[in-house]
Amino acid sequence: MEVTLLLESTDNAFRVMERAREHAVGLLDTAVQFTAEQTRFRQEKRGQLLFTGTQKRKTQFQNIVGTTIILLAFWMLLSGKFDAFHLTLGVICCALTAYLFHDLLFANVRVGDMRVIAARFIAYIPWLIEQIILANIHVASLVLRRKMPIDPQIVKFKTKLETDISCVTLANSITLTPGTITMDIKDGVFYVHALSQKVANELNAGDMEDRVAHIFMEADHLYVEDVLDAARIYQTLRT
Amino acid sequence: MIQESDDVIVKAVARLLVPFIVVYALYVVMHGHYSPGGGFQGGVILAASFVLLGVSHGLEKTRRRMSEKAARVVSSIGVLLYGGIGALCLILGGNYLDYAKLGKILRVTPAEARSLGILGVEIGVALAVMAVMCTVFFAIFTAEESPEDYRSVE
Amino acid sequence: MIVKDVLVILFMLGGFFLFFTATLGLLRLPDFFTRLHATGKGDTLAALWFLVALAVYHGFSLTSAKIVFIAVFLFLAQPTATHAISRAAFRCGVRPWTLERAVLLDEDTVEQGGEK
Amino acid sequence: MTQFFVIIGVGMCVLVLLCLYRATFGPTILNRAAGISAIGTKTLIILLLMGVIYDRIDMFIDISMVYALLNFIGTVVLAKYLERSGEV
Repeated sequence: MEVTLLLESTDNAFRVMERAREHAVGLLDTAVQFTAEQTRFRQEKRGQLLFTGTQKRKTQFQNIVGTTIILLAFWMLLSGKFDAFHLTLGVICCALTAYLFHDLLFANVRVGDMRVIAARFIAYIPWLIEQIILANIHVASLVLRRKMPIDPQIVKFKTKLETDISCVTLANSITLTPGTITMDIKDGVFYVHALSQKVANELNAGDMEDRVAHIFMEADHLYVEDVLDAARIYQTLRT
Repeated sequence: MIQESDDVIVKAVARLLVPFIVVYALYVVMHGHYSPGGGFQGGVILAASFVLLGVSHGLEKTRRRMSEKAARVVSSIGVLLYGGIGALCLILGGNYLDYAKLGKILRVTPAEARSLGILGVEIGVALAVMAVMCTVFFAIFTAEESPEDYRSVE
Repeated sequence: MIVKDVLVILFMLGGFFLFFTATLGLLRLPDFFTRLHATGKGDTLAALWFLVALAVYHGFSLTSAKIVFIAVFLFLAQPTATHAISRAAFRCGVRPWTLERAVLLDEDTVEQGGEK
Repeated sequence: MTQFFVIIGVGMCVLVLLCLYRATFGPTILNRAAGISAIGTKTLIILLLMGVIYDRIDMFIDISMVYALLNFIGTVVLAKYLERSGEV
């Protein structure tokens, strides 16, 4: 008797849990659909604005103001004089420069995640410096030996990075780290001159590329970010 | 005629550096009487920034900011600024480039007038130098050329 | 005070040693690309050590901020210059020096770089 | 401390002379360019050391920044020129 009761109650519990899971999945689906629709709607609206030309002027103005602020900070660092005359000079110079070069500094920026990128980039620097120190020890030991044990070769690999800033980060990191120089980039293919076989093998493992992709949230990391976003929206919808 | 470079790295680095180089050049011009530098050096750095932009992003994008015609006008304005300030001092009864006499029309003390006059002259020199260097750069890099020409020159 | 001086001396000696090895590499290594290996890496880190030493020596001021800015500029500019000039050599068809037994380049790369 | 800076500065000058060998007798233009670029970095540091020795570092730091800038731009323009002309 008790056994059948127990079985029944467990069955019921399982059924309830199953239904709850279905509900949750449905809710998540609707949330994802909802966000997708909203994004589409926003894009349509942006397209309309772009068509009328309003959007372009607005972003240009934003670019000019942002560039002016950054350049003004740089000017203060250089100048070191904070009286009214020099500050006025600085504002005039920076505004003029920003007007001339407003499309350069913010050419390829993806909006929204700048702070995360900055934090990850700062966390990347110590690792890079450690690698550079290793590189220099490597080169010094090579040069100081009487018979230099080098075996130069060219390595070719395809990258998954998209924006130019991430490509620059990867290429300059490669140039600065042990025994490798970026020789050419053509359609996303890196040609790297490596000083020895061991270094070339390490490069093919792609550790550094993954790190750079992680900094700039590219490739497969994008997917993870999207899922996390959906979960957050689900949370807000429930409460 | 330089096309836009297909090198991602040089393009991106130039894009990040050029505004800062221009601000640095303006700093060198404006602070010429406290620190080393002045009109000529600042003008050269300004021109160097334009050269970097032209080499990395192609001549078209550079022309949008500083065309040959604009360079001609700007160089004339620079020389006019330099000569005008000097001549103004002559008119006001001093020697050529005797800045202290400028105090009469600017209504400031002679010391301040001297400082402002030097600033004006340096801006004029910087504009002239920058414009002339840009003209030279355009003249060299827009010349019709073919590989045979290089060989014959060498 | 003593600690500061010792730090400055250590950093400067390290930087000088790296400059020395970079120069030696520039003189000794067999071809252009391998020489770039020596100068491209060694000079950057050595300059960084010198700049850190000078910043420590000068203390915390606006000048130190400028020194830090020079360091940032060098880390951006030095690899880019190295890349630009090695790319020019690659495009012009300079053949990298290799050991006798090694295969020079695969066919694709040679076509891409252009034969001279 | 000043003595130490002077000694390091003299050592750097010797290194510049060594680099000058590559800049003078380098087999091709590219080797010369590499040598000159290396000299530029060392000169930057020598300028800063001179600034410390003469106690005018705020003045010398501007000069060295200009030197670094022009070194970089010169190398990039030279590379572009060589790439266009197609000869080394």
